[in-house]
Amino acid sequence: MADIRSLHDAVADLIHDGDTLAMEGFTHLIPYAAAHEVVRQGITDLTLARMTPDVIYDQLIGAGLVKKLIFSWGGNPGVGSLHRFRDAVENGWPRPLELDEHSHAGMANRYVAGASRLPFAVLRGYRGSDLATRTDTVSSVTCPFTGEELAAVAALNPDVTVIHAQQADHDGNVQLWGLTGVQKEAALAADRVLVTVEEIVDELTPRPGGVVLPTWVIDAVAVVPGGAHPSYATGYTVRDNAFYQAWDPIARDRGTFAQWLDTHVRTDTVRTEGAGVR
Amino acid sequence: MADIRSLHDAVADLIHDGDTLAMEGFTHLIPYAAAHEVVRQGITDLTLARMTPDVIYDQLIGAGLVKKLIFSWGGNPGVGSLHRFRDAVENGWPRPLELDEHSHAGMANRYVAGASRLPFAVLRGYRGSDLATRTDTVSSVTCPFTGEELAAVAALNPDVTVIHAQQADHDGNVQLWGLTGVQKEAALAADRVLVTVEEIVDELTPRPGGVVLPTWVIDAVAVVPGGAHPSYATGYTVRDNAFYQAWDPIARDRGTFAQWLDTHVRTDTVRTEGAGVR
Amino acid sequence: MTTTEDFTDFTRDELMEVNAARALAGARTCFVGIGLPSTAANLARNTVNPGLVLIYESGTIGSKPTRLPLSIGDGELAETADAVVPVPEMFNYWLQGGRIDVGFLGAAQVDRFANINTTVVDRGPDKPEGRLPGAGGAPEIASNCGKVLMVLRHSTRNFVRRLDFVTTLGHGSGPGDRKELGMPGAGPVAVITDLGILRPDPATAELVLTELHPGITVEQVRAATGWELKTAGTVGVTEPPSPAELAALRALKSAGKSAEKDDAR
Amino acid sequence: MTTTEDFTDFTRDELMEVNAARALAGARTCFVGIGLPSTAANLARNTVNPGLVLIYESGTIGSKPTRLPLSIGDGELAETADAVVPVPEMFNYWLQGGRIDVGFLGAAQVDRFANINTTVVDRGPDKPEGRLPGAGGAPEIASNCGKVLMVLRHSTRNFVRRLDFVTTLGHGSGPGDRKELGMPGAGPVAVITDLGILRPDPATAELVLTELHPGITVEQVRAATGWELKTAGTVGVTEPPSPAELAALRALKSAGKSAEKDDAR
Repeated sequence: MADIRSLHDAVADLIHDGDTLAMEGFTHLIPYAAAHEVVRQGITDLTLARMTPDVIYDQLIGAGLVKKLIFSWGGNPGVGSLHRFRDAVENGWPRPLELDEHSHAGMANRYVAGASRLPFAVLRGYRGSDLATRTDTVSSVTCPFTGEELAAVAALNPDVTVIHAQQADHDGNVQLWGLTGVQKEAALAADRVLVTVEEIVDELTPRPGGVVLPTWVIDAVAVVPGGAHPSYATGYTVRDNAFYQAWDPIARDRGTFAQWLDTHVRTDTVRTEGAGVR
Repeated sequence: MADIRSLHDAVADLIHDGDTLAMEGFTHLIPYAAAHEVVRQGITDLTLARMTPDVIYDQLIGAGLVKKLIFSWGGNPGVGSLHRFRDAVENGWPRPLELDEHSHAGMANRYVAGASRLPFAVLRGYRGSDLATRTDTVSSVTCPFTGEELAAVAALNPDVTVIHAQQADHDGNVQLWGLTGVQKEAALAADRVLVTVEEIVDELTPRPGGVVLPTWVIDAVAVVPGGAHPSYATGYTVRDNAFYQAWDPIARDRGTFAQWLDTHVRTDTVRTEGAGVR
Repeated sequence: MTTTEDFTDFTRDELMEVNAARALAGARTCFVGIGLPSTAANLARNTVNPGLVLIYESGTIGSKPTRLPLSIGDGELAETADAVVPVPEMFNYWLQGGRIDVGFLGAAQVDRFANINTTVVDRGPDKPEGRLPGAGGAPEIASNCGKVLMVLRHSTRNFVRRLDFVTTLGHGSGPGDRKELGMPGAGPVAVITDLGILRPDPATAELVLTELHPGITVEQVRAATGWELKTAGTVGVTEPPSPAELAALRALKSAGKSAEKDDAR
Repeated sequence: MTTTEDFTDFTRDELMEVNAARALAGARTCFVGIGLPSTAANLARNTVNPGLVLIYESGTIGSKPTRLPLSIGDGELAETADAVVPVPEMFNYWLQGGRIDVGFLGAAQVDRFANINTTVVDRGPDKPEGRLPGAGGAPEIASNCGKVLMVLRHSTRNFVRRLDFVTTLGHGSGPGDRKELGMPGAGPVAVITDLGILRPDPATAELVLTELHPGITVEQVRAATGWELKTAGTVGVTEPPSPAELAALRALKSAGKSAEKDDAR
């Protein structure tokens, strides 16, 4: 059953040094506020999983908290490179970053296998790609009916998954809608689940495209309005495209990045996400 | 792209003797009217697929149109046996019925594999069950990562899938909601798709729990109000539990059944589904 | 037939149903088969376990029906649910995903190791196999739920020495079989009948009589069991249904106009 | 920079974008990568193919955005979609399910067989590999769509003799490779650049120059290509963008306040 808790306490209790942590949200509903709380608490040696690492993981990687990244596309969507990610991979700064790299289809199916508590998933993928040569989580299986050889990807079962949703009720049941990406799979694949929400409502009204996660698959809900900024929460906030563009010069330089992190995340004990960036 | 057609023409063009035909709908939205049109047109030597054969397949089996049944639970839900199904299996009347029998989890995954255009799906299933000894569509695969042996089920790709939905728009896009069962998978697994609908609307309004099938994955839409009777269409009709109960004595006797079929299906060229049963 | 006003008298079926509901005390989530399991699970929600999350294989999670559903796809199950999911998701993410505490099953035939047959029965030489409905969700429910409860009426037709077909594995041929097959859940922990309750002996995994319903004798149960039924060291007696339990059960049934016409013998 | 009122002058990027859009004439469904492919696909909807169904990997089917999305997850893509599906369903049922006619991809590096690298680039001895964003959906888009279109700017940095890493297979090392690997789709059929169009030679599967944009010479294209580019028997010249095409393109971009800041050189 989900307890409704402060973001600080939920992060402190659920996310530990060395965890495999998935913060999902496919461009929509990205749990930035929770990531910033991880920075503030200095939770480190993390293995981060996410289909599209995005600016959220650029920040965690730049903060020196990440030893390994499991992913399939690492860019600043619509803008360009993730400079902190590149600096870590290319130059080992602030620490070397191990990679487990996949295609989107492979990553999505790794979460599906995880949610299904199967050790692997099957897809017709990775054919002719060098990707499989650099990871030990892609293999192959032979169809026992047709003899066709198919790709097998290892299940991904994070220690903790964090997602952002629009609403929870007082019992901790959660609903998200709009682009819901792989969040259901990432949550059901994890041992522990934290959901940040825009607000608590008396009753969840079923929405078109709504995904409901019952309270008994969630460990904690934290109310963090705007907690997806600079990404967005359909019905509550809009995507702050300007932030994504402003991030490029901030992240390009180690010093500028460090200063940004100090000013806007580390000293930000009262959450004022997104302030002062433009 | 879906053409909006008469039920007669759609069935005549899309369903042929010898086809593997799936008429899905998990107690809700069962396409009875289309099945009755199959009876009227005498389309025969069918292999029928359906998780829960239900009264709809009892009728087709009793009509002598079915040579094989692929299924996982063959009863009259909440009432008892399917007598025509039993008569065919036990006594070969009106013709022998070959069975390919699964568990629900296996059948659902067979459709998933079919929709994914994979030759098989993996599940932790059939363990310790004799089911696998009577079918050649259950086998096993070994996880290349953990060595665990898991069940593999062969993809199910019907020649034709028929479903009933609440609404289509003028372009043939379809929306169904409420319990949506395995209909999306069954439709996407098939070579040809026929959807009967309660009505055509100018615009499909997204619904909570709604499944939208775009027109370009459908071959024909036929407007058949009440076409799911005695099952139901959430928002339009309610389940006719009395019919399900009345079916038991009708189907128990070959003669009574034949008379019912003649009176209520075969001579019913203008569709008046469900009339005169109670 | 019991009148609905008399709570001092009750039928054997009511004993079975009330005790089946009681077995759900403390459970968070229950995967509910139709028929007797559904009666028991809904009664539990109205008595011992108001917070019980009912999960039906038609895709509903957290259904709160006001009457007994005739089928697992009755509209009210979806309308009152916390979430409705596609059937493949139900079996893959929720059931196989290990999210469900208790699987509640009925059975046509059960053997001494709580293995279940719902597929075919042998009707003797020169006769065709008798056809039953088939597996449905049972094989994976029994494998993947935390534990399994069973409810069925007691007779030598149902409690058999040897199954004609193993549809759903309970404890196989004894302790260790489930582990060897890699089945995640603990398997059947109780079989609740209209005569009493059988539970697997911890040492042998064989079903033994642990409780009798009030007024039932060990001999009656033995006579209705197709194998030499053993009894636990101490055989208890179940508490008689309380007026509140009976009232809740009868209210559920009358609201449901249930199709289980033979519920009250 | 072109002024928005002058439809007789246009940039090389506009030539590329207009021709990329034209390549979508007749297609029913297109799996759209972000950036240039998205520009092309949205332009096609506003010109040659109003009924084109745009599919984004974020889960939207039939998006009808009024402005160019900055990311594949912009809210308008979902709000205007015929259907929004979970990401695993998108990749499994729709892409792998063979439902999509055309995959439209960009690339960091492409070789003569239209293989793609978007993973890492070799930056010379003693230097670490240069890191690119990675595969995203491309390997399975290129494998499973009916055919593949590519759009990228022409330079020796992009059109290379040898890929540093094969992220996404185009035609492998020549004809037959795709079939041998069991790839359902036909693979890349055209690479549209700011200089012209390359298409695989039916006999060799090697990309050859088939069309030049107006005012571009074969020599210019060869100079911008990292291998000895062959030409088709007849090299055509693409139609200049029509005023309607240019107006539609510029309207899309000004509405989108696109982040592709260097679109107009």
